[in-house]
Amino acid sequence: MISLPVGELEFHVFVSIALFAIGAYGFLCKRSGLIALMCLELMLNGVNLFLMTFSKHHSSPDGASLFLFIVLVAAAEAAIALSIFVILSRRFGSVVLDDYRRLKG
Amino acid sequence: MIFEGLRWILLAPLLGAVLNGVILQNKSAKISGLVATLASLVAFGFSVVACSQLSGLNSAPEQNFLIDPLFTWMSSGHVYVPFNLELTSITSVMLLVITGIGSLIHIYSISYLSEEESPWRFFSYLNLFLAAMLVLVLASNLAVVFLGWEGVGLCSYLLIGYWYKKPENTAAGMKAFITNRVGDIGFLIALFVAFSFFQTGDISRLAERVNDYAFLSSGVPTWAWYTFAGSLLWAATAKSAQIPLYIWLPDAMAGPTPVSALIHAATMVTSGIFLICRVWPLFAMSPVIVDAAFWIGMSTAWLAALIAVSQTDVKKVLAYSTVSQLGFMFVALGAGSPAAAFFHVITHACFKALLFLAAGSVIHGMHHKQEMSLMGGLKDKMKITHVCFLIGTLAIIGFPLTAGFFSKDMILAKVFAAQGVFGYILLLGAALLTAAYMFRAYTLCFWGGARSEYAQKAHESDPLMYMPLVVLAFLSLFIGWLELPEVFGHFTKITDWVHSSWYGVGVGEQAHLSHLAEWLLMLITSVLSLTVAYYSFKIYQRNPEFKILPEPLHKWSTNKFYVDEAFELLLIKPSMKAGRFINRISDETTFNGLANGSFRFTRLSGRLLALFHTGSVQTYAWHFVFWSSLIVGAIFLWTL
Amino acid sequence: MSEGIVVMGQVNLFQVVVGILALAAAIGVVHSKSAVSSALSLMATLFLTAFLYFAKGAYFAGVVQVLIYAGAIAVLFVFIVMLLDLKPSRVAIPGQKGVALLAFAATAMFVVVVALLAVPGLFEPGLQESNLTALSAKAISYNFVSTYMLPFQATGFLILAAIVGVIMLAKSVRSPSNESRGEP
Amino acid sequence: MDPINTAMLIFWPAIFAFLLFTFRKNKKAAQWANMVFHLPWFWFLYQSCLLWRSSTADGMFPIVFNSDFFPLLKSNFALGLDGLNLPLIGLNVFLSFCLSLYALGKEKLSSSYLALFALLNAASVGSLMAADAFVFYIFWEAMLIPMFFLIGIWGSKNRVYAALKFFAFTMLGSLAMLAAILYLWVQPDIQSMGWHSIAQLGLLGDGLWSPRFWVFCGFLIAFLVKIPAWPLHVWLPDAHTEAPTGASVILAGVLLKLGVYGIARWCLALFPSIAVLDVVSFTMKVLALAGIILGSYGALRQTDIKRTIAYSSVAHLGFMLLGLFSFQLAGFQGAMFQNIAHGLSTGALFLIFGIIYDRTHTRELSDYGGLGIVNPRLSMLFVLSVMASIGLPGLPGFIGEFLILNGTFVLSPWFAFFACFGILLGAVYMLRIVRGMIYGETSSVLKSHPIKLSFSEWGSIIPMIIAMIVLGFWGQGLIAVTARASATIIYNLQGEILR
Amino acid sequence: MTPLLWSLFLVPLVGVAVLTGVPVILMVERRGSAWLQRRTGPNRVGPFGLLQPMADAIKMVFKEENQPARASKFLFIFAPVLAILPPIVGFSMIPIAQPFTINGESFAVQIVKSDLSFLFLLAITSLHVFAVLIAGWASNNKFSLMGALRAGSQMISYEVAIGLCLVSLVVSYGTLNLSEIVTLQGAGSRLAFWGFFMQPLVFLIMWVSVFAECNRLPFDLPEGETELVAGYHTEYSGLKFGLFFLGEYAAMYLASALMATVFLGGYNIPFVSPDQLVSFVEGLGLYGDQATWVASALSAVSFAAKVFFFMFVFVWVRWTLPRFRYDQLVGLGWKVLLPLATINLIGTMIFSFLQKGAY
Repeated sequence: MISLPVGELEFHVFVSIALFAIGAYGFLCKRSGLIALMCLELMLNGVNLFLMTFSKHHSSPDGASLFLFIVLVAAAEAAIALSIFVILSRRFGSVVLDDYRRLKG
Repeated sequence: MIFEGLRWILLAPLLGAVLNGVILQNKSAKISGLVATLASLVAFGFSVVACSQLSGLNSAPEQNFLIDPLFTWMSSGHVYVPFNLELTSITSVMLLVITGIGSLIHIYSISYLSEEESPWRFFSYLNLFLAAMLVLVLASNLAVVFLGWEGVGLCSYLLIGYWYKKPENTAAGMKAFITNRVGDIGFLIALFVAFSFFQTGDISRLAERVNDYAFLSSGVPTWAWYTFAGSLLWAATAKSAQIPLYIWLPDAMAGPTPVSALIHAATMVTSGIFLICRVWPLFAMSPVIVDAAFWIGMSTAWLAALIAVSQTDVKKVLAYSTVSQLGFMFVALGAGSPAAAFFHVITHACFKALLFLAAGSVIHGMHHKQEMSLMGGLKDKMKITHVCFLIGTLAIIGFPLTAGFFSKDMILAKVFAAQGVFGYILLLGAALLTAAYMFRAYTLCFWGGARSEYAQKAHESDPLMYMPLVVLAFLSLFIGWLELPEVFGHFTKITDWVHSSWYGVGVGEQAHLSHLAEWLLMLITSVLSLTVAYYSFKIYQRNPEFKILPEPLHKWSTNKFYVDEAFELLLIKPSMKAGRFINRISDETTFNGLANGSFRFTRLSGRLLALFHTGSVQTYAWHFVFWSSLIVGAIFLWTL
Repeated sequence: MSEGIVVMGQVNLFQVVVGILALAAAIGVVHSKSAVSSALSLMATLFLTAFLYFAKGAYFAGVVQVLIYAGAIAVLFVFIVMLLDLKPSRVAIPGQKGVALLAFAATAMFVVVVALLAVPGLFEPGLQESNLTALSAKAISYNFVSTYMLPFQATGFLILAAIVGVIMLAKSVRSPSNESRGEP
Repeated sequence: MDPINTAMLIFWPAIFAFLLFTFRKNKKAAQWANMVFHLPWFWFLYQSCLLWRSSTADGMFPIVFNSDFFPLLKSNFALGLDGLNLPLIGLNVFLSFCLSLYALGKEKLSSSYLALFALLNAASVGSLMAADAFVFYIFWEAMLIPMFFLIGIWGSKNRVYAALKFFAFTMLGSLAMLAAILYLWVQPDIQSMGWHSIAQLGLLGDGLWSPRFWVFCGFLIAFLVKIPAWPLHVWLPDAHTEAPTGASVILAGVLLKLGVYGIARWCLALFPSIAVLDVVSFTMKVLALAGIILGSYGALRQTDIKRTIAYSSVAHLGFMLLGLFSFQLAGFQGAMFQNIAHGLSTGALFLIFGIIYDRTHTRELSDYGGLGIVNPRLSMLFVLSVMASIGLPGLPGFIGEFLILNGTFVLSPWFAFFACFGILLGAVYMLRIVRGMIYGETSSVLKSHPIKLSFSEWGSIIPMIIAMIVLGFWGQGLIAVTARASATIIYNLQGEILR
Repeated sequence: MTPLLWSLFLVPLVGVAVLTGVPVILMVERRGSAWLQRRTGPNRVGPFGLLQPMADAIKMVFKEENQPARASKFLFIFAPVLAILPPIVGFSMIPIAQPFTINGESFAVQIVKSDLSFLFLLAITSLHVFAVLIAGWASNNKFSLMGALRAGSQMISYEVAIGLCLVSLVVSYGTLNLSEIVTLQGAGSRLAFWGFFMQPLVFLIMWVSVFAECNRLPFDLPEGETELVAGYHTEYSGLKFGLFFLGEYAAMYLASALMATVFLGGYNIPFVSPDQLVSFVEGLGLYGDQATWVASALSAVSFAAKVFFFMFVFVWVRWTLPRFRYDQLVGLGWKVLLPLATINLIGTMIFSFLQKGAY
């Protein structure tokens, strides 16, 4: 395949950082809760990519197993979060996080 | 020599006080008065027995006193205070005076208080006072003396404030108690010095300290001696109403007259001087303090005399005359002769009690009116009181051969011997002033026309009141014979008694005067005082409002030289205000504020922190990211 | 870990293209106007990252990524977005532009620093023998059973709890409808 | 005479506290039961006295009862009995008995009040006898809780504030003590947290700012808050004014004394080398003097009678602090004697005023006047207890103060001199109260509320007054009791001074 | 002929095979359903109506397509593409025939020879849900959205069942590689190793859930003509509808291919192991590479027969069973199949542990 001067490792690290950054940015700035959750998934993916890159770099299965753990946890978390959002949106009529201020208690 | 009888002298009045105060409490003056008088008579009986026992005992000087050990009051570390009673020659005389005059006054007050609604209270306090005075006199340890000392203060407080319905009586009582307390601080300091430096509170052992050279050279700091003597003098000035702390005595007249007679003339006020006489060997160790006593005495005598001259209330006049006479006694002490002072104590007790009781019966007759301006022309309505009052006045101004003459001349002689002519002239002036105001009071009361309807309706008091007057009149005439000056032959009972009570610790007396000097002194004093007396008698018969003192002095003296107001202004008000201010600052604002402040602060900080909980998830996330990156950055920079 | 030469060679075109596409899709998630389009772009990002894994030779990871992430989670998102039938989500909180950039920079710095710090010997050479086997399913599963046994069991329980949680939440969702019919 | 009696001294009140809970319903029975329960308590006290007299152990703090309590904390449930804590325990039992008499027939005092009271007694006796650091701390804290509720529930108007303040202050103080205890517990070579092993603990280092100094300060702060020494006394006036009569009598009679006892036992005896440092002793004397002078000025300022009495106890406790730090046997024994004397006199004052307060429900001095006319006997007792509290000779107050001042005079004459002004000021503010209450015309309040004492109320005051008069003259008996214990403490202290 | 080149050549071959298979099965379905209902199907076009599917295809292509208003244009077009993609890509994993050798070098008749092929297959099928959801959403009408959501939830729940079946199969076979599974099944001449006999319960669960995956009749609620007109692809017409239709049948093919490879021993002719087949062909006179070629061809034919058998079952079931109600459908998925699959999984695990001993 045609290869570019940039080392594979640096590129992948860059991609994962960018992914994470975009996720974080979205999570921090997006008003809608669902989008925030999606950005959360993005952040997790960034981390996964990061892990896989170094797992390959150090060729040790740890990175990959961690990757798997993250995926599992992300799945569980997404399920719960989304059902919560369903209830919240039913209760507050909207998915915008700011409307949930009254949950402050 | 052990003698068990002493304790009964003390227990009798105590029992009387308890009987009257707690158990009987019945309303009639007769019964409670009887119980009280009985108690004081029993005490008098026992003291006579004790004195005879003592005089019979003529062993070596160190042993010639009776001891009655009761129990150890407290003993811890260097403080050992056995509560035992002791009778030396000086105390025996004092004992007789107290119990004797005390019983007379009890009899007198039975009738004086006949129409009171709770006489039992008065009689129980009177008995309590007697007991306290006896403790003061009979105690062998200075701490026990202090017990009597404060006890007497308490009783005077209770008795002055007897008619507690009127607020000024209780105020006077409080004033008396507090001024006494100021003096007590001095006494306490003396006690501490005694216990920590002289290792004992026992008067006899203290006296021995003076001449056991081992102790003297063992490095007791000189300031110890001075503080001991100084604080004792301070205590005496408070109790015997000398210059700085005499203000309570005139106000003490708010109490019933028998009280003034017993306490503020005969017994309590003289206890200061009595105490100094008992510890004279130690006192004499610091000559500066002796001189101080002299000058305090002199200035008090003059000041009191000046005020007495312009007083209109008969009891106030007598009160100031007491202060002035006490000044005389201090002068005698200052001149270095406790014997003279003690002799004047004895004689003064008699004629001042007589004068007070006479004034009391006058007031009783005049339905409790004390203003001399209302009196006048009582000599034919109250014959016996008039005669007794006259004898008292003669005695106090030193009419030849009366008790006052002998004691006052002895003092004048001692002063002349010690301080020379200048001191003698000063004292003579005070004596003349005494003569002036006494005769002024006498003539205003008994001579001239009756100036008010009370004076017209005045009647002689019943026998129970004038009988003690007669006895006292007799005493004030002949008590003087106890101590004759050299000139009339060698009959010096008082000086022997005083010296022998120092457990054999002899202290040199002043040089003796030649016969001629003594005659001269006697002549001058009696002639001058008689002329002054005659002139004032004449003037006041014609013109009751005559002012002896020139105008500015007169106004000052009627207002008692504004001493009370000065005290109030300079001492009491600022210290109270400063105290309240300090307390408000230190307690309310700082510490209380601090405590409450800390409570409020926690609530405030709680509310402040709550602001961070905006409830928006994203702000939390944002904070999380920001701070964690900051920290990680910091760590990173740190590890570089 | 024995010393060895750097195995990871140059990055090939395929990886670059897919990487860039993934990033573009990620930006699509954030900046799309309607929720559905952002959900779909999320699906796209996940799918593309799976390709990245394939390119790296981590097939098992790629398959898992596709199966779980793209296949299940993205579907869930799309499903929920559609279910809730949301109005187009408004633009990011106005006035937060500057803060957003700052946040972006902060997160980037955070991640770089963590990478530099947390992974000592980042650029050390990896193992000698072919690292394909390291990422294979067998290696991962061995690793799971041996060193990571505890987390493995814990994740098991976690997922069980998640299931129970979701059921409970879902039940409450349906409960309003029950009430409407009067059942408890 | 076996040691179980001494342990029963603590557990018996705890037991009858729970028994009292069973009398929930009927208040009368509870009050009578409370009174009756005191009799066995007296018997145990008697037994302990016999045990104490017979014990010839000349050691500092003879351990009387010892059982394995909590090996983990290296502490065992050791109780000691000697001259210092026996009189205080006696006072506690005596005051509590008088208060039980007072409580008969009172409508307000329910069975839970009496039970809490019994718990308070148990805790205070416990901390008096505790010979182990942890046991002492536990009882020390245990005292707070019932007191907090007593003030908090049965107090007068702003009782919650007062209770809270009391609790906060004492709690903060005892935290310092806890820190000290824990520091000791952590020490490597400490065998057990018993009082003796702490005394022998060597290596803590001497001199200023050494660990031993900090441990000493830890203990000292807790006791200073409790005494209360001058700067930390702010809680006392509120606690006293708001507390119900029984609580304020016990607070004045026993709880404050625990501070003094604590310093004697856990500060002076345990760390003599620190106490003797001139910095420490000077500051403590200054605090004591400040307490006396400013306490008296505080009392002068108050219009509320109970607050005046509270401030007066601040002044009296200032005296005791002075006595403790005089390092003289006279001063030390004077302080211990004043403990009992002050307990009796202030206890009597509070009790009498409490009785009057139960009827008139006002504490302002201006509302009162002419009590002498309304109830002469009560006013006589009131004057007597006032005189006792001023320190009139012939009453116990004087003996205590006299010995303290004598002791202080030896080493620091100037402090003794200024302390005497405390006596003077004491007379001033106390007589102001007497004049306001007893003398003068009968005030409207006293006219409208006749003060007729029930038999039980007389029964509660009379024993106290008798105790005061007897103690006034027979003081030597009590001094002899504290002689042996305080002699050893002073011997150590003076040993340290010489070094 | 390198293996890469061969797989490149194989890709269009498989694609064409699948796509031509669709009209055949279409014909079978129309004529079969007619035969089942004792009526004659379409027989006008071409001899015996054989060209009917061709006619449909042409119609599909030239029909006029319309675009619902305000639906997002890109998604509307993208959905059918996404529908056709996963089944075809899925076929790359399936071993179609016995490996044959060219001048000694053996070539496996399987496009992607990865040892995760079975899992990959599952992954790819899970993408099919997207197509349905996007279609439902893009057509911007309530009924299609409802249909899409129903289809989505149905496919997800049955995907879970398939996943668990996959796990138990993997546990019993020990590998995720489909070609290995087929060789395992064909090893002995006995049928004992066929998935059908090893895991009968899994076969049953798999069979039912595969129907649900492809939205075939008992489970074809989303397209339920009666309630939701045509479900998610009501708005589609013309070629896009055709693509959906094609995708659906391709998914059926993939499913039956999967069932064949895993349960009926893939390309193995029953009772004949691959070597026996090769030796049998050599017996016919062909030697060397040609023998393997003919053997693999024969195995491909057996594979096709099995696939065709399953396709027929699809059709057969469609015209016999009535449609499930929605909650019965989802309930069956979660309350029946899932527990059964789990129990089976646990059983297989215990059995394999006892048999093989710990790893």
